[in-house]
Amino acid sequence: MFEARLKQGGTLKKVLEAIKDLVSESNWDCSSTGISLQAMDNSHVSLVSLMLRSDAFEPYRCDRNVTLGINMASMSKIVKCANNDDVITLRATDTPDSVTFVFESPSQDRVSEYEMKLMNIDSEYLGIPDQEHEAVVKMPSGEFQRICRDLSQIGESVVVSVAKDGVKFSASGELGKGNVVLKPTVNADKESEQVVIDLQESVTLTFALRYLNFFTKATSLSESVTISMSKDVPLVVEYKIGDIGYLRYFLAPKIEEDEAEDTK
Amino acid sequence: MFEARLKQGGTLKKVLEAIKDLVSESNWDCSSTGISLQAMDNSHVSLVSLMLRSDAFEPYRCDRNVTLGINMASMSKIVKCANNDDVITLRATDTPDSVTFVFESPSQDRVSEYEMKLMNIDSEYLGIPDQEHEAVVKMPSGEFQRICRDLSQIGESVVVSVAKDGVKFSASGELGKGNVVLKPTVNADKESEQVVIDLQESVTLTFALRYLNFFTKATSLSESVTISMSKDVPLVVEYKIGDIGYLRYFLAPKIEEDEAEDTK
Amino acid sequence: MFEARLKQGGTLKKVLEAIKDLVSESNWDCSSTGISLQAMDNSHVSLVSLMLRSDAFEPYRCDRNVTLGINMASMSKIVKCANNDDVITLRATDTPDSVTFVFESPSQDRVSEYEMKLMNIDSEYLGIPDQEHEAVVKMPSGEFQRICRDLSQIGESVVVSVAKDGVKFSASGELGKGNVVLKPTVNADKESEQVVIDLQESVTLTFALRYLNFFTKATSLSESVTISMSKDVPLVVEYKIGDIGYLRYFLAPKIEEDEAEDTK
Amino acid sequence: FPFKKAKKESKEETIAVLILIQIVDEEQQFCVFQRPQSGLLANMWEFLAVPADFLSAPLVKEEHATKKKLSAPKAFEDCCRSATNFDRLREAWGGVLSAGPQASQQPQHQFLANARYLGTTKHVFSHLKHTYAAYSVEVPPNTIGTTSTRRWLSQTQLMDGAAVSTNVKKIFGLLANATQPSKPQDQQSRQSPARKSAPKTNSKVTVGPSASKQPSIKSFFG
Amino acid sequence: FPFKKAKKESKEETIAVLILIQIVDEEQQFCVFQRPQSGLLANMWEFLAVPADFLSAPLVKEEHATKKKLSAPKAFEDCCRSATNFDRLREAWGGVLSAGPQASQQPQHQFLANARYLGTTKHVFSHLKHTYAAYSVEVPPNTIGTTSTRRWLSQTQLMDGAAVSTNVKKIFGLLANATQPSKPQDQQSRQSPARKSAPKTNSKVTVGPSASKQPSIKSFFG
Amino acid sequence: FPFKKAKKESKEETIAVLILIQIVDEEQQFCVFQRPQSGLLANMWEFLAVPADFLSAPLVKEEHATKKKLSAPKAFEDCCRSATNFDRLREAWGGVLSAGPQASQQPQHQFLANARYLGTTKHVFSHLKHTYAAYSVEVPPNTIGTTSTRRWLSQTQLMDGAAVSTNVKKIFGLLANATQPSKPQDQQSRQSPARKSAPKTNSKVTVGPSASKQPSIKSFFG
Repeated sequence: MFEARLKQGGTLKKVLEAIKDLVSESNWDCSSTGISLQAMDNSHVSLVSLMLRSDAFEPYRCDRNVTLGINMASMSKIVKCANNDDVITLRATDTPDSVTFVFESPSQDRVSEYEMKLMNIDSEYLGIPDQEHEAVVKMPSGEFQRICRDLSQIGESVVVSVAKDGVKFSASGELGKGNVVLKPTVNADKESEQVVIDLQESVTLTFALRYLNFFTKATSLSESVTISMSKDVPLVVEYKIGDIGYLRYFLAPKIEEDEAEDTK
Repeated sequence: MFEARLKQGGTLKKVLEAIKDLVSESNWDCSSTGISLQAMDNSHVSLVSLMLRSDAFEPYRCDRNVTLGINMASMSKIVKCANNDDVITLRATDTPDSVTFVFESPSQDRVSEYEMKLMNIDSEYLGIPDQEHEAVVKMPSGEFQRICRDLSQIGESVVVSVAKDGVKFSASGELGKGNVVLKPTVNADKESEQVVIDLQESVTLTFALRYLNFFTKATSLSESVTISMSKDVPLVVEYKIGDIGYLRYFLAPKIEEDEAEDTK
Repeated sequence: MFEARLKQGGTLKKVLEAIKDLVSESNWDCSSTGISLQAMDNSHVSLVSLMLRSDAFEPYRCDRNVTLGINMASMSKIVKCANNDDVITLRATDTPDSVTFVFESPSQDRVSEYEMKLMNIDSEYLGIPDQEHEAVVKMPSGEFQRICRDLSQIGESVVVSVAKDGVKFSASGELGKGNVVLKPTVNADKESEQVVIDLQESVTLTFALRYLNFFTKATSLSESVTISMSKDVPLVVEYKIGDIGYLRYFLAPKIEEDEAEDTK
Repeated sequence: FPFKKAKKESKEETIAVLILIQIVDEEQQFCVFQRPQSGLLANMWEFLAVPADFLSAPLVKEEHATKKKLSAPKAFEDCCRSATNFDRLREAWGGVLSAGPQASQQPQHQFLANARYLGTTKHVFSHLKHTYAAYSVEVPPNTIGTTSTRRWLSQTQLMDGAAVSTNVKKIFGLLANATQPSKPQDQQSRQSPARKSAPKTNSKVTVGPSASKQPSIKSFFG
Repeated sequence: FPFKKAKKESKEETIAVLILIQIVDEEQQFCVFQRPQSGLLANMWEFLAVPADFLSAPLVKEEHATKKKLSAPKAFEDCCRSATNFDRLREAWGGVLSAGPQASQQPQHQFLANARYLGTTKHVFSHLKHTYAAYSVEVPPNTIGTTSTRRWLSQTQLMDGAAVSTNVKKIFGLLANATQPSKPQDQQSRQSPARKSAPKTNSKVTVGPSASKQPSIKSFFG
Repeated sequence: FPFKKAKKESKEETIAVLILIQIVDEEQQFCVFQRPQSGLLANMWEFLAVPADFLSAPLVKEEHATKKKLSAPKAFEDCCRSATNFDRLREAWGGVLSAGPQASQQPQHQFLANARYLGTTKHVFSHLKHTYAAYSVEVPPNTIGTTSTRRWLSQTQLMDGAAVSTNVKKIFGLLANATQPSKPQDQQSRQSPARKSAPKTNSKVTVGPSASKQPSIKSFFG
């Protein structure tokens, strides 16, 4: 028997919004530590990793490890039927063919129950090494979303350069070129408005804006985002989910083709 | 001469929004008792019935009964040109070829006048028996709209089951199944937030969500909606228009095909 | 060297929104008096004229007259990357191949820089005579936008009749006809809500609503709009940009074809 | 108001409409044809339609006499059901089906013999009034193919389609009504052997998803 | 800024454009052709267009000499009106109209003889500058049919169409200007007998709804 | 919950998919075909696909035995690479390319000899599980034309297209991975002379804009 009751049902709605356009189907792994998910996007270029710790739920019961193979579009449709302030309960048997979602209004006057069929999904589980990064930038999540969206007007890729005194995002394309520079904040009123740069070595890497724009659909989950970069290693974009978990995106930097091409 | 002046012009705008997607053209019957309309949707599956009593208007003058054959899309276009707080006057001759709409701003600084051509519409007038229903549910109109919209994600039909202790809406489809249960409220702050069940006999009926979703376009007309059901009889969904009239929708329940089909 | 720094960057964003759908490319002429632009729409039916005086900018530096040939869609894309409260600086060399836009956040923590390639645009510069008009109507810009939009539901052209006691906008089409009458306000709380008619002679002219609807995209620039008309002369629709400049649109009245047509 | 009286001018035309039905994977599909790129309802999709003013002569006369709202008179119904007129209509419909380079593979169109009369509906355009005499017939699957101006739509596609005009939906309502189980002559046709070419009997038409049926509101009221 | 100088690179091409006009139900329609699926303005619709750099030789030379903004010089205008060039253009246009399996029924395209010169307009793409020499001609209705890459659009469809590029609208502006009543040679053509195949006279073109006419702002200013 | 066990019912099918690639203006284009108007993924666009259950016999057996998540077994990979099966697939693909009135101009389709195996992916529909064995081949430009149900799309059009189903994007991911520079057999093919018809070597495929390359996340993790 698996059962997990989440007081802030709105969080699950936001998680679905943040994943569903990138990943069409995925396995949700439920164990005693919590609910986790790892999935590549359809083109196998990026990876999303979700963790919702068991103590986020009250109660949380997981008699045996269970894998829920879920079509994200279907789950998104169902979760949209919950109000933001509903309590959401997930429930499944130990060898489930379906998962049940229960939405309760705060006043208990309205109870909805949805049962969704599960799928057998053949997914690869990638081992993600725990890694120190050369440059870690914490910034307001809305600012990051805005920069990615703005630079998409200019080009397909963004070059991110992190130095002590600031982080620079640049793009170029047919109509010209553009860049945005953020300086570390000395004193901001709220922690969430701070730009903090933690640097061991300056890095300059290029990323596909197409994928970053998918990642920033998680903006509503957290007021700040942490971007971790090292040379020749995938970028990590992390949104904390309160103190109950996280949503992380991984994207490999683009490689400049300065290798010799066979001449025509 | 027909003339009717409606202080809350916004009401007429909402009525048009609530009808125009369901009915493409209809006869508006004006008599000394008020303005009424009865029309089937294009597929003859549902029926809408509007009543605006003469005392809603000040002044109201109707020398002879007049029938205004109106294209709903055209009238909707014109009525959209009124501001919500405009006073709306309808005017027509005794044998009209057109109807005139006058919109006056509250300060009288702005007066608009639109003249719309009429049509000859050949419509059937159905006799609707005055009927006691086995189950009558009053609930917030927004809640009903939400339920119909949510369950449309799951399936094409909704099964409505009314019992003493609650009303249950269920649907099922390719991705699974879902249901929403509303319990009667013991004490709600506002009358409009109450769920009240008036039951002579439990009923379970199936309806096409496609039509219910058309009906809920009237949600802005009233904070609560009354749903009346009896076995083998059309559902009535009623929105009161203040104390000046009503908008009622009728929809026949779907019939389960358990009759023997000729084997193939 | 050309450099112009505009404190209210939002103004430039609004200007672009007001022009870009009407004009696809245009020359921005920068001189010691300020920045001006004159362009016909693609069908050469209407004309837009923009003036931003040099004292709107701080600092403003223009060593030599410079013409910036700009693709409006590209500039609009770039200017959308500025926040409404950003300070915007335009910069170009004396013989520019590109123009640079710098956006600074009020706190200076975020600086964006966009460089846009310029074009060689072969445009005709029309001489606009300075003219007294027979009828000048000042009205709330939102009201004018609303009237143009509403009457577009009715027909393709609007007949504007200005008399002492009011201005009347009329249209007619397939579904009927409509008109809106505005009377001069005796006392309005705010100046921006006033309707003021300044009349030397009554005029009645016909204009294509298609173009007027393009003009009203400037509504956000100013709370009131001034409409100047004389017989057989183009209409002028003027939006003041604070006290730093203006945006004017010109549209020739439609000519009734009462000249004899060759009979068929 | 010196406004021209619009009502009196409207031209009246009678159109004979044929709903072609094929059953694929137990789902009904309905054949629609695209109208020309210009003119009335340009580019919209409609059922197979041919002008048939010869049906409406008595109708139009009566209408002008009474100057009141019309309900299809008995004489018109008789016209629509008459064997002679049926022959003329079949010829006209067959002509449309055989036209163009994308002619049906079965030029005789024998299935047309089974067309059955559904009833009448009207639609009023700004200056034009159409009276539709509607007929339906079941076609063996894949007899009539798809072309750039001819498609098979499901009921949902037909009723929700943006490019399907209101009058088509009205006409479709006649089919829905004609196939209510309450109608005795239809009940009869259900017991008759299917797929046999006896005129008027092999329609086996059900509207809606196969699990349940949506009755018309008219079977309850009026 | 080590930024490449974009302005000097742009290639220049001259295109001869023909606006085909037919009048159906008293409304003018204009023939547009769909561009290829890839490349410049992929899939967009445009008037009949053929490369015609032979028209522009003097233009390009002058332009390079002065390195300033160009206005179409007199010599270019003459080029566009010359009888020899007209012949070359007619041949090129006729080639396009006859191409493909969907050739027009009238392969001689005699109506091309009546094409009339409208004027010149330019359009600057990112690395390309087009000079358009525009011509128009009225075609008897239904002479040129519709194909998957050829359509007839009304003025509204043309000016509001999302798939019609800006340069097409510019070219259309030339037609609008050329048909202003103020132009004397057009006035003359209005008195000449319509539908006769005399060169340059039977255009009878009016732009806009038939009740009123929209003058260009250029007829007032400048 | 008396709910039917959906998981066990799903039918399994193996589909052999061929990604046809042509390079036009230095940009890669991929050929997609439109599915039928009804049924699974109606009207969606997909790569050239033929049923090939003969490839999957060992796969299906193993799957049923373990009742666990599958990873394509070695035996299946061998099946996909076997010369005999390659011949059967080429014949099936060639059949599709030659079908219909819009057959390719080159009916032998000799380029099919160069098809190369990319790998395997799966997609689970509600009651159906597809295993795709994916292959790719470069086609000389303009060998295979565009028809109403056949198009060439750029990578962007393919990945962003609303009418391209998810499984197509998955299959495309295999191509992206197969062309990573890290794979030694691909590196080799880059040194071989291009455009020569040696089997398996002339693919010269790069994915993404020509200036930079997007590696898969799989080349870093796992």
